[in-house]
Amino acid sequence: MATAAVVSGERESYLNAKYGLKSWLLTVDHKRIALLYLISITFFFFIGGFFALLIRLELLTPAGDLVQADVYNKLFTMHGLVMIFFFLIPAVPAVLGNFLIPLMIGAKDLAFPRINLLSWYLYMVGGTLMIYTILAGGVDTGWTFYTPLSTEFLNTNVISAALAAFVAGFSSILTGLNFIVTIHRMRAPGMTWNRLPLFVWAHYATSIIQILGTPVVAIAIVLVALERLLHLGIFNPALGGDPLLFQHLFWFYSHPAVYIMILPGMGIVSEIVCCFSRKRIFGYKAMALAVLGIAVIGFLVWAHHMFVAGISLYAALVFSLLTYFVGVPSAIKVFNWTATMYKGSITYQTPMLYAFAFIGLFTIGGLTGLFLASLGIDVHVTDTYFVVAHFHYVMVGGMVVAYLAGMHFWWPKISGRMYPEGWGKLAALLVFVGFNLTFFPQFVLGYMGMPRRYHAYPPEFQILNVLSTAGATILAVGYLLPMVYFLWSLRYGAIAPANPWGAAGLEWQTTSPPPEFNFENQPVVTWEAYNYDEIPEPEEVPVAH
Amino acid sequence: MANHFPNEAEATHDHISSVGSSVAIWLILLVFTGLTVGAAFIDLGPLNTVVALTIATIKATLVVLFFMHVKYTNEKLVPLVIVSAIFFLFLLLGLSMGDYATRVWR
Amino acid sequence: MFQHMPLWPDSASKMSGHVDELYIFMLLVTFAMTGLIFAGVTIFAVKFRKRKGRHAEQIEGSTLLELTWSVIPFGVMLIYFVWGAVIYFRERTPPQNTAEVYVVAKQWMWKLEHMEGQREINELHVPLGRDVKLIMTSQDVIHSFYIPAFRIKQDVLPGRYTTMWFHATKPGTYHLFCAEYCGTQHSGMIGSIVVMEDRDYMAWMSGSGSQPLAVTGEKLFSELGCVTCHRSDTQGRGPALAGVFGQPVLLEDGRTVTADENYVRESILEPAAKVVRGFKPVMPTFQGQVSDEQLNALVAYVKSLNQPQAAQGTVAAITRQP
Amino acid sequence: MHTSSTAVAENHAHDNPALLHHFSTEAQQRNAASLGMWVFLAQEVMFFGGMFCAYLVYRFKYPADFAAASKSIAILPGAVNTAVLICSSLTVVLAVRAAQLGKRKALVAWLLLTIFLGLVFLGIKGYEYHDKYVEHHIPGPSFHFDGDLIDHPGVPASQAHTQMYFSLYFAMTGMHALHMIIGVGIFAYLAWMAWRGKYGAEYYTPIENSGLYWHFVDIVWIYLFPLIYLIDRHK
Repeated sequence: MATAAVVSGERESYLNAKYGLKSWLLTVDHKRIALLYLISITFFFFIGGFFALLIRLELLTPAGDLVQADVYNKLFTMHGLVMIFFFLIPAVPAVLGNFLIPLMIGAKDLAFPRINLLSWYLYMVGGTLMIYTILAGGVDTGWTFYTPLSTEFLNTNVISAALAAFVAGFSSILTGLNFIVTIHRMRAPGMTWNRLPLFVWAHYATSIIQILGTPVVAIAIVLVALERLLHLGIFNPALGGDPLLFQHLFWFYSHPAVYIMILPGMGIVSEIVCCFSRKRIFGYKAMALAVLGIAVIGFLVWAHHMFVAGISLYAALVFSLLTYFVGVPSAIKVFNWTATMYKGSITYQTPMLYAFAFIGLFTIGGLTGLFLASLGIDVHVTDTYFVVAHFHYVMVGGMVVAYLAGMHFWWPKISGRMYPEGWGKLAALLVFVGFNLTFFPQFVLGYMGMPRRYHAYPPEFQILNVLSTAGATILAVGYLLPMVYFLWSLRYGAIAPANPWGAAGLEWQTTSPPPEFNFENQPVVTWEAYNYDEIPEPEEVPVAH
Repeated sequence: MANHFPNEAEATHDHISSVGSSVAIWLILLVFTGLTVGAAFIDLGPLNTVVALTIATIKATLVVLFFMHVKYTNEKLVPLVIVSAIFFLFLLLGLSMGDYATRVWR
Repeated sequence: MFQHMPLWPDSASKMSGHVDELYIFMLLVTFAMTGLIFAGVTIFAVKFRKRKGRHAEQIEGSTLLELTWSVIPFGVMLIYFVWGAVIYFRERTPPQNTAEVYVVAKQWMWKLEHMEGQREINELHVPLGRDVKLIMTSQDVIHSFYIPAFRIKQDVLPGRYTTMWFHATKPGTYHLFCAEYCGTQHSGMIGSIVVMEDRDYMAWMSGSGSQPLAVTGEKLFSELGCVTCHRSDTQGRGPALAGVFGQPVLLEDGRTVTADENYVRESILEPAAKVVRGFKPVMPTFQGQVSDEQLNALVAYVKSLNQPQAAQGTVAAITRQP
Repeated sequence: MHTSSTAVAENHAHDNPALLHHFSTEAQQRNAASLGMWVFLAQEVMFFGGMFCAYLVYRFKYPADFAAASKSIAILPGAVNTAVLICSSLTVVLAVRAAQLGKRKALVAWLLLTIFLGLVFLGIKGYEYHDKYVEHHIPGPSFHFDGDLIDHPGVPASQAHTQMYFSLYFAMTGMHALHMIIGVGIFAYLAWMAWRGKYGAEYYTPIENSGLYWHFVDIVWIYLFPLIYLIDRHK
């Protein structure tokens, strides 16, 4: 980061307000904490991605010949744990949310800056435990920690992995708490609820899930660890326990956790679609209500992960029906984004390309989710590659693509530099193509019946698996490129103006990068969100040379 | 409103509870504790659990309203937070138990 | 090309056709919806691209449109729900008079035992055109019995029975997978389901000299001393078991349970848990004294008591009834 | 709670040293701290909720064994502890009141009394845990439960299911006791700070928020007491 501070040294900003390692590690500035998160999250993303590549390489051939079965099991377990708890859940909220929410609502900082720093340290403690777990030989429970396998039948590092998830969970809870209080208490004069950017609404809904869902999985994970240590029997059928209780507690959080991952992404896409269409969002109220609706209804559907697990027939019917209710607000979001483009004045900058990709991939991810909500289909395709494909369409096609969209959109604000547009477009294309090639064949594999978490598989599944692995390599290049050109832009990128895209929103009214306390003068808001009719289009977006 | 920070004018902390009312609530809580212990020894059939939980809920409500000053707050948000916590707790308990209660084999 | 790269799984049971029909319906809807969105995004992106002299036209939204694209998808989703629920309901309610196979899963193999006493490992022979019910339990962790060609799957749990049933319609050999991650050799916990014409099946059946499961159970029943209390008259200290299976049982605490496989199993392992009204909870537990296979045999025996012929020890014949 | 306990003196021109730089008014800061605490408590509700859910499920599955196990627990220490906690809630209320009125010594005294009551609770809890140890009621290899089913004298309760009860007993009361210990620690810190005159009528947010936390812990016990001690006690 020293580079960034030196480079943009001429302009006063949060980056060069203070110097030295201490000024970063003990900072309470939400923008600096966001950068700390950005670095640590990127680190974990590439660790999780490395595991993913090894998984895909192993699956190139039907026989389990690259790694042993136990190693393979560790790979997919740690891929899941790292990606979910250390990338997907914190990524958008802790990096972009942290950086942008105070700016978007016209506040100097989050309500509790030191708790914000504590969140990052908790994340790092959890992350260290995760790294320890990996280095100490890994863990092979699957990220779901299903009992009694995790409690009685494995002798890998389950406890340290559980603790890692537990601590990271509290980091997430505190982030959510900070956002809720900030959005309620720190809005600038005139920033009423009806004027909040949808990005903020999305984070508000996300925070509700983080606060009310995470503790339940935390206690479930604690009980798993205790059960391993003391053999309490709470989830052990040999002692009268019910393994399905663990699944209930686990999915009570872990299904809504999917919405922790995707809702902030939806917030990003709303901002970007409006900006590059020069339009108000189509149906602001519906969009805001939809994210809240998804967050709340998301709590009612968890047992759809358990349709073949041995739950009651009636419970299965109820949870299946409730699951469809989530479909409605999701459909509204997709249609409204599309409708927002209608009669716009659309340009195709990199963030917008990612937003297009998001709309398409999220549509596929959402529609295939409806297959899984349907009991008769779910019985066949649950625990197969169909599920793997579905949730990667939502998590990677949705959330990661949205994250990249957001990183490109706000990179000028964060770093004060423009990234090279051509390379950006190329990376977006690679991500889109690579992603579809990786995961689309998995839908077919799933319906054919290839179970997930299989180290070796029958030969008739090979060709589709080869396609998938080929896609994964393209995807990997698509992910490495932005990493490279973002770093490059820190030194060589064109200096970003305050508002390179001509975007609405308070964050664009301060300098790029913003000063330490965000605004020179306390902003007072007198306009609705996305007032693109009042904002001139940018003359020329500065490009890197 | 437009030129003020949200909630700037509202102050939630101005209530100072009187010693008398606090002691009164304290006494009621002790009495209810005695009641619940006493009721536990009387056979009311399935009502025993209902009575015990009702008394617990009354006690908890008293603590929330008076000791935690919720009764005196002019802030609508705090009750909303409490209600949503209880609502989601009941979702967890209710929907999980819904599965157990309707299984053919329990 | 498609010989080496099939894109559609075998369809070999009564249920698989129904699942495929719903799946195809959903695929069509999905293609239509995805096409709509992709077309919308593409057309708008091209038609309304930035041009000199043209400005974006601000639109606040339209409640009518929003209602349309909430209500119509929801209607379609309700079709998904009802259709899927009907299939699921049929999958979860086995018909009467099925052939029964007891399944014991353990890391990392499937142990299967037919009513007639034949035992198999990782391979299950079943007759064509007959209803077959699997009564499954696990010795260790959660497994999942998955036959893609039949489109059915059911988790197999330790400490209780789960059941599933199917009706094979096409002779052949099909994959059997463990679908719930169960430890190191999870992907090795595979096998095959061999669907045979009735004649071949009978021949295969008679090939081994094993005795019917219920007969094994009957022997165990007397060896373990069950017979001293559970006498066939009503004078025993325990309830008489003839005709009990599948019937509702009134319990001491006023509840009523159905005497299914799980109830019989629990009554052997946890006798005090659900005591029949009119009896004292005096039965000792057999936890740790009987294996899962022996439990299966006992359950099969208790079931066989529902049939009048059972007394003559001709249980094997019963299961062959169509 | 953490943020407001000390002031960062940089870059603000406010008069009150307790007002942090990113807030514009004291009311805004207090409202934020209060809301933060309530949201934190909502999180706590769900944290305990997971265990309550487990309790509910197993009590539903094994009512007779749970009743037998519950009856083996002496009711008196539990009832006394309930009373002790209720008393400590009162002392917390009075501590907050003393802070609001700016009475430093009274504030310190009430806080110390609260700490004392908290320690009494933990002491009694420890005594009960010791009882369980002596009776071999601690889940694990040495666990042994002698009691009979209440409705059927002479018929022993299930070892596995009574152990389940005690597993939940220790998980729930243990997690509650951990919260008590944290609470006592916080109050010890606050008492020290109060003695140094840190809090007064102008600024008492930490006292108030810690009080909320303490009352919440009290409420958890108000539910744990009947659920653990009083099930089918009449039989």
